[in-house]
Amino acid sequence: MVFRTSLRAGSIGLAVAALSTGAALAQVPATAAAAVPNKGDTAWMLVSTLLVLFMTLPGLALFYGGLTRSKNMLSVMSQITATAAVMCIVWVVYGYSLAFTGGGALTSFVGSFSKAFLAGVTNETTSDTFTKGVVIPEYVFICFQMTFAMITPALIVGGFVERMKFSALLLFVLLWATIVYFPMAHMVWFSEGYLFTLGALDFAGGTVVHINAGIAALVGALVIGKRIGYGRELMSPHSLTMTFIGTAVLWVGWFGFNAGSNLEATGGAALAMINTFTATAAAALGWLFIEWIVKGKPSLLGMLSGIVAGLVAVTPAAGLVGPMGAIVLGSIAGVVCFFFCTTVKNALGYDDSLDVFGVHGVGGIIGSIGTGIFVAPALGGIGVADYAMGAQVWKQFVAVVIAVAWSGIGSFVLFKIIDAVIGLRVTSDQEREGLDIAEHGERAYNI
Amino acid sequence: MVFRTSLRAGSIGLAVAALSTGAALAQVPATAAAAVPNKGDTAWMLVSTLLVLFMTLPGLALFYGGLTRSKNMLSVMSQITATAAVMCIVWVVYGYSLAFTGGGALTSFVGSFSKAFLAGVTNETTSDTFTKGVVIPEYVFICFQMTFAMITPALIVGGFVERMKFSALLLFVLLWATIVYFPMAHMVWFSEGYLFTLGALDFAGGTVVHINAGIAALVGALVIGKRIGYGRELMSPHSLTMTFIGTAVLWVGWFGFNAGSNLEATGGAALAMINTFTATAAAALGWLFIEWIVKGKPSLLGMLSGIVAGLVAVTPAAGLVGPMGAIVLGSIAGVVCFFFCTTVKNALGYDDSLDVFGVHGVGGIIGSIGTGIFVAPALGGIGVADYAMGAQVWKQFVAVVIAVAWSGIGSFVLFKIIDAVIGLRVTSDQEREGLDIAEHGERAYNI
Amino acid sequence: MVFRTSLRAGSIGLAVAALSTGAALAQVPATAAAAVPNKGDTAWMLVSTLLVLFMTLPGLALFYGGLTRSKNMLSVMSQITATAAVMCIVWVVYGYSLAFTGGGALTSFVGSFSKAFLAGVTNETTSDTFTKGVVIPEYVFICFQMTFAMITPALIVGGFVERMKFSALLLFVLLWATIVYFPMAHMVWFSEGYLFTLGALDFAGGTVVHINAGIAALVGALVIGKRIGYGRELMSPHSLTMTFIGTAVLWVGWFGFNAGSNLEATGGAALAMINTFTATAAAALGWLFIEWIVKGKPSLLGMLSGIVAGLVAVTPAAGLVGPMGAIVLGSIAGVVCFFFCTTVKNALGYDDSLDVFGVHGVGGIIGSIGTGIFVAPALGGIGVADYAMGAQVWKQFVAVVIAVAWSGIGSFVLFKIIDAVIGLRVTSDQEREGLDIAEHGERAYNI
Amino acid sequence: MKIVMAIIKPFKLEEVRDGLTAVGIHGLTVTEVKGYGRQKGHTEIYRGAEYAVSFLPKIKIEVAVSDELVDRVIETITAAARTGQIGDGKIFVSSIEKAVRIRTGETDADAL
Amino acid sequence: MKIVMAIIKPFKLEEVRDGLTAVGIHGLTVTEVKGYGRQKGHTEIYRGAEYAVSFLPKIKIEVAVSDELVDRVIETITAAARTGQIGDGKIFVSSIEKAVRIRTGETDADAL
Amino acid sequence: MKIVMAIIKPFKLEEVRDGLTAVGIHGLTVTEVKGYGRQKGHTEIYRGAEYAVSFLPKIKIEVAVSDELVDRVIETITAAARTGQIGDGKIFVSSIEKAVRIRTGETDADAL
Ligand SMILES: Nc1ncnc2c1ncn2[C@@H]1O[C@H](COP(=O)(O)OP(=O)(O)O)[C@@H](O)[C@H]1O
Ligand SMILES: Nc1ncnc2c1ncn2[C@@H]1O[C@H](COP(=O)(O)OP(=O)(O)O)[C@@H](O)[C@H]1O
Ligand SMILES: Nc1ncnc2c1ncn2[C@@H]1O[C@H](COP(=O)(O)OP(=O)(O)O)[C@@H](O)[C@H]1O
Repeated sequence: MVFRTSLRAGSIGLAVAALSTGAALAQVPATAAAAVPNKGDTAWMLVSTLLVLFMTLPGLALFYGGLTRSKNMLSVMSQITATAAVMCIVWVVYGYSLAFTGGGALTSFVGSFSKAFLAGVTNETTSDTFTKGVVIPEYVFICFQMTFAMITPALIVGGFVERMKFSALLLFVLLWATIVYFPMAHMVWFSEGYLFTLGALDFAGGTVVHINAGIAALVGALVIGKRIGYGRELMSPHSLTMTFIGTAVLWVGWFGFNAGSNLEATGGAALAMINTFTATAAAALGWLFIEWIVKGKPSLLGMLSGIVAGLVAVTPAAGLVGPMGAIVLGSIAGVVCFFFCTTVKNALGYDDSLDVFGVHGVGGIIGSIGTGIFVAPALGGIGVADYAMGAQVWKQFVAVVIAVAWSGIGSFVLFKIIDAVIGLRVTSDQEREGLDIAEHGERAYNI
Repeated sequence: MVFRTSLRAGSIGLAVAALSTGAALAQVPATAAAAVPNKGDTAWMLVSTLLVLFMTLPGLALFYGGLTRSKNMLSVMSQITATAAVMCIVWVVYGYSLAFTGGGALTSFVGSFSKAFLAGVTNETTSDTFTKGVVIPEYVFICFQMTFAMITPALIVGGFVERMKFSALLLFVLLWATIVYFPMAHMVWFSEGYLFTLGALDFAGGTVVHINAGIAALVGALVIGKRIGYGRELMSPHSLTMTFIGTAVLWVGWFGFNAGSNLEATGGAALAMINTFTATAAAALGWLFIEWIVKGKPSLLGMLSGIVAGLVAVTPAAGLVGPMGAIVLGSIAGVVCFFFCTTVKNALGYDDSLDVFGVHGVGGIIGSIGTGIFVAPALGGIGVADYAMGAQVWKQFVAVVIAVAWSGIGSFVLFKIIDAVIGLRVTSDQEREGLDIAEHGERAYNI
Repeated sequence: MVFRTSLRAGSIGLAVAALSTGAALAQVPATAAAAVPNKGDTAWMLVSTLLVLFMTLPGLALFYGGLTRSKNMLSVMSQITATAAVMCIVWVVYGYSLAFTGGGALTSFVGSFSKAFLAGVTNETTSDTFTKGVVIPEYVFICFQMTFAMITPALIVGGFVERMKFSALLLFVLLWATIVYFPMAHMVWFSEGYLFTLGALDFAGGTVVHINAGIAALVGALVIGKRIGYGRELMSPHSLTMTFIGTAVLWVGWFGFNAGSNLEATGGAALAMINTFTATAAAALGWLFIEWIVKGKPSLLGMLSGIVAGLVAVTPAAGLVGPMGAIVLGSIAGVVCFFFCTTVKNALGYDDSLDVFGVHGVGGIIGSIGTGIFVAPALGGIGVADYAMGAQVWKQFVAVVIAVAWSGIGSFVLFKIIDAVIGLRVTSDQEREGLDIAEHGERAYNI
Repeated sequence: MKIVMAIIKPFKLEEVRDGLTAVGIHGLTVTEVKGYGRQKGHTEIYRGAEYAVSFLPKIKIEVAVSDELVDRVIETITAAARTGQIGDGKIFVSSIEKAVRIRTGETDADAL
Repeated sequence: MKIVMAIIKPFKLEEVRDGLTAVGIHGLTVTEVKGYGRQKGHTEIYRGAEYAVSFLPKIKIEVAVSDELVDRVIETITAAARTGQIGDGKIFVSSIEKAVRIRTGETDADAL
Repeated sequence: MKIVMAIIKPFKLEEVRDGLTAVGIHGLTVTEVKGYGRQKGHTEIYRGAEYAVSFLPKIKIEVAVSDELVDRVIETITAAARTGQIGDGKIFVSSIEKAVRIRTGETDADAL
């Protein structure tokens, strides 16, 4: 029970869970006295796992694909499906081990290969939750975390759709997971990880998933360059219907992400759930009304973008703030991301095609910092031991900076290497024709 | 435990739950002896909540949107998304409080603001279920009921798609929830509410949700008037594929609605589940075969309409009747709604565009009355204390009449006021162009 | 507790569950001492049931429909919806009884009508799970198995889309369920059934569902004949977007199928879950890479086909093999099914239009045989009592042969009879026009 | 023989068809097109990217008629398709030298 | 030069294209259109609202040819597109005065 | 008056439209078509069934102009639509005898 001792426990009135970041403790196979999983917890975690898979397939693929031109729809679906499949295999081969085992001298940053190929895991082994003595089957924890590892690299795809080579993407995903994602997950969620020990709050993965992916997408968009015709040609979304379906699926699935990160079927999961409702609705309305005021029309894409921004922002905060704090946090995310995607991006002129940075990166940063604020009991949050707003916000800030730096540098190096070795981008003829035919020899629609 | 005493308990052989209408008791925070939620119940209620959200987004939006012309698809998705977001916020701000707290002198009709902004609710507070001593986290009950409050006004949209102003809709939703929905929910589901004390049976919300919304939609269709070209121009559904997806999602999600209303993961939930299968399948086949006979062809839209009609009809009956009773109830709903939507509506000539009244209103009334009949143990139902068919059907009838009157009058007044203040309808040029471009500046498809 | 004695129990180290095929024991209402269902198990089984429904509607319908030409999209959705509705009713009327009661002298092959109309089933009756003393509500077991009965005949539809008469299909479904499916389910899953007593392993229905349906589809394709223009005209899928959505839904839903077949929310369900991840991802990548090598391009449809092939192959193996064994099994299925669908089928020249045989039949056989191999503890499987690879593979082989023969002969006879009586196929004019207009008087899209 | 090609507003199609039927026209062919002209399009905004959409949905009708019917046809279309607002569309007439009914091989006037 | 415009049943496109290739036609342009004519449409019923759909899907082929090829082209299309049932479609021939190949600027016969 | 019909590559539409506007053309009509010609299509493979897709997406522009503008229009389109690669498309010119603006009833040159 080594890891347990690292928990700053004893704060009874305040939720212990809140202290630890994300799914941190859950990696420890229960020993001694063999705690038995509660079937209600197991049922909830089985479901939560599926919900996160559902976010990726079909959720994210439709959300992204609908925003592209129809000649690239199929390539988006292909890239996301293949990314998910690769990550699934990599996760059980060595990803889980790198993220959720002790790493000896390097343990602040990465784990070891001791559980490679899931060595030692059986039907009977368990993982700890945030509550002393409560465990869940280790396989279910592995599956739940697997779905996080599947969706994160898939998020990055949105930064450079309609022009990146399929083969280059697969290579990038493999390397990025290894160099950037697994270490980052270890740092934040494993009890010996640097950010875990720092005490930064991240309930469900704001840094590991959203800031991480948002930055990688931005770097990718910059390295790969703009789409041909960007800013001159009509690049309207080919199907907002698909984007709508994708968004709805993302929202539904996100409850697995956020409320599932509680690891137990308790009132704490229900708190994460209600916040994932209220922050999201507030962000949708925030974007809707600000756009209505500024641009003159309330748009569906605005609301959908607001929904995603709200979901991203509430991710680190889900089980830690109160429903009213979540409303404020969500509204801020909706409005700020709106200005970012419409004004800042246009001013800077890069082609982060589906606003992965503008929504996931910016929303993730807002959420991360905001969690440090709205966790305050005075603001309806559940509080953490020895809470002081300034100190907590500082820790949150450090976590953000590390995530930005780690992902930014790692991604940049990888993109450059891959570009040199096999090339990142299709030819301009292929880009004109559309990646569906050029790369996959198929079309999404033959109507 | 004030509310408990209002239960006509003591009927051991017969299910106590059946006596109470819907989720009635669940609003009471457990006091004394602090019952602890069972994690299996909590897991099931977390899931049920998501299922009802899934019904609204994307389910209902696709079901409705597919039936409109493509130039209005995006407006339907926008109206339903915005309605859901608004209701989510309103619910936590004062809706839950108005519906599920005692209202003093007015308590037969509406609650108070004592839980506005969810005052006093925490991770630890709980709500009662129908079983003495069994509780669930209050947050999960709030979330579950929130999703009901989100979908009900969204259902109304179908009565006047393709012509109502977005701003007028938002205003209507806000006022209708306040004046019609919250009081109605209080009357039916809160133990001091008028219909609750009357003893009318409504397992999962036939009156509060379906009759309520069906009548409001009919009133809306009448006040707003027909679509330009109605009855003369081709207004065929732009995508029955979307309507199919929406219907399938509605069916899957409806199990959260119906079996979730059991509030516990027990055989009672399983009974509600099997009835939600059999009634629905029977209604689908009922509509299919009657249409095949009368019109000469078996249509998909017929089956899909039958599915929704069956789901509506079984809603008040779900945990109270037997699977065979549900088959009969479903078949009746399928056939009657078919005649209503095809013959009666055409004869009367109003433009309830997506048959909200014909399916939800009529189906809801059939289900409500039918529940009074098929709950009879002699007909395979689980029975209620002191059951006498005539008396029970009379109570059901009273509940229907009150729902029709409350919603009918309230909706009429609201529509008239809004029409006078900001106008309900877009201009005819906008209607011709389609609401997607005219109101939202976007198109659903750019293929 | 008659059936229990038929279990070869006593093998403590090795999972008893593994010994029995599928959901075998679950049909026994618990008697004496009245075991009470665990709410976590009940919650999980309620969810699993919904997941399997979700596979059928909309999953399978979209997967299949997207692969047809748009003029037949609506007919595919109609055929699958109607099949599901018919099976739902038939199941509660007599299907459950035929499958899950003792059949006296015929009990090796089929049950009796003793539970027709669900006689004797109530809120309180329970079904056994694989763990002694653990039960679930009988209604939930009936619902779970109902969804299997709904999807299996729907799978067959893919063999002869775009040309079969709707009326003939309904008749076929009714008869096939009665003559082929219910007896097969009884043989494999009921403790007195022939294959159950033989000791063939089938965790979640490889024989009953996939081989059974795959063979019926092949026979149907042969009897009904090729589509007009097959091999000469362009018959490209009208929407791989729909096929993608369908596949994603199938994957998500399949966890209900596979992990739900564990009947409890335990580590065993989690094992079935992780295998349903890894085998599927491996099969997707297997098909992807082999196609990339052989045909020169990595296709989305290839990955999607691989996903389904992997899901099929892991179905009998889900709770019995280890995650690494599942990867191997999945890769094999991906590669073999690829060769089957692209080379063997073309060589033989029949028009199994959506490759039901090539994916479900062939994948099911691979999975069934593979289960006998990878269950070996030496290969990471959980083992069964007295395991010897040769003997086990032989039992698996016998099960496959029986499934092939039973379904092949039964289906052939039924198709021939129906053809003689009402005709299986639409006229060639109707086929040219498309079944949507010709048979249903509707079109899927009016854009 | 002439072929009359008319570009009209989409919602006027039924009226034009009915008008032509009334003057004895038995057949015509319709195409969905996009028109660019004096009628202004609209602006679509997708996450801050503004697109001026200058092509508007129109319907093109092509109808082959014998010479003596041309004026009636033009009048009929003009009357049925007019709303009086910009964008009502155009009619263009040109000659055709031969017409054939595929089913029967009939030619020219008999083919219409 | 002439431009031959043929309205045919959609499933006949491949046969017509093959026929034209056989007589040495290297290029053509195809449009999806809706035809109204003697061939009756069908009725669609959506929840009790019946729609008589009188426009049927057709394919329009446009092929520019030199004058001497016109008759061969007409024969070829007629032969390939005929089913003998109402709705087989029409062929209309008109003159073109100039043809240009955009890539090279070649004109008239060289441009085809 | 003439009607100029040009078949071009889809992504050249904006450039052609801009070019025509520059020479004073106020209106045109656009249709999505499929072209068959020297430019080779691609192969699509769906689960082992290979389809040679020989029809490629093209855009057809129809613009009615007065006689004196025809050459300018041809030059403009040629310049704007040319990439120099096979498949750039064709321009065909034919006469129209009459043009009518539906809104006003104006005819011929005034109608354009
Ligand atoms: N010179 C032209 N050649 C071909 N089509 C034209 C031409 N001018 C206009 N059109 C077509 O006519 C439609 C209507 O023209 P527009 O200038 O908008 O209004 P109006 O018909 O009232 O003059 C356009 O959308 C376009 O399709
Ligand atoms: N006068 C016409 N002008 C233009 N197109 C026509 C005309 N008459 C018929 N067509 C086209 O030809 C198609 C076939 O015509 P129809 O009268 O149905 O049968 P048939 O070709 O056998 O006489 C119609 O669907 C329409 O597209
Ligand atoms: N004879 C023709 N009649 C009508 N359209 C033609 C003809 N020849 C070519 N086209 C059209 O022009 C397009 C380009 O022709 P193609 O032979 O591919 O290249 P290029 O224009 O460079 O000669 C074709 O896709 C087709 O749409």
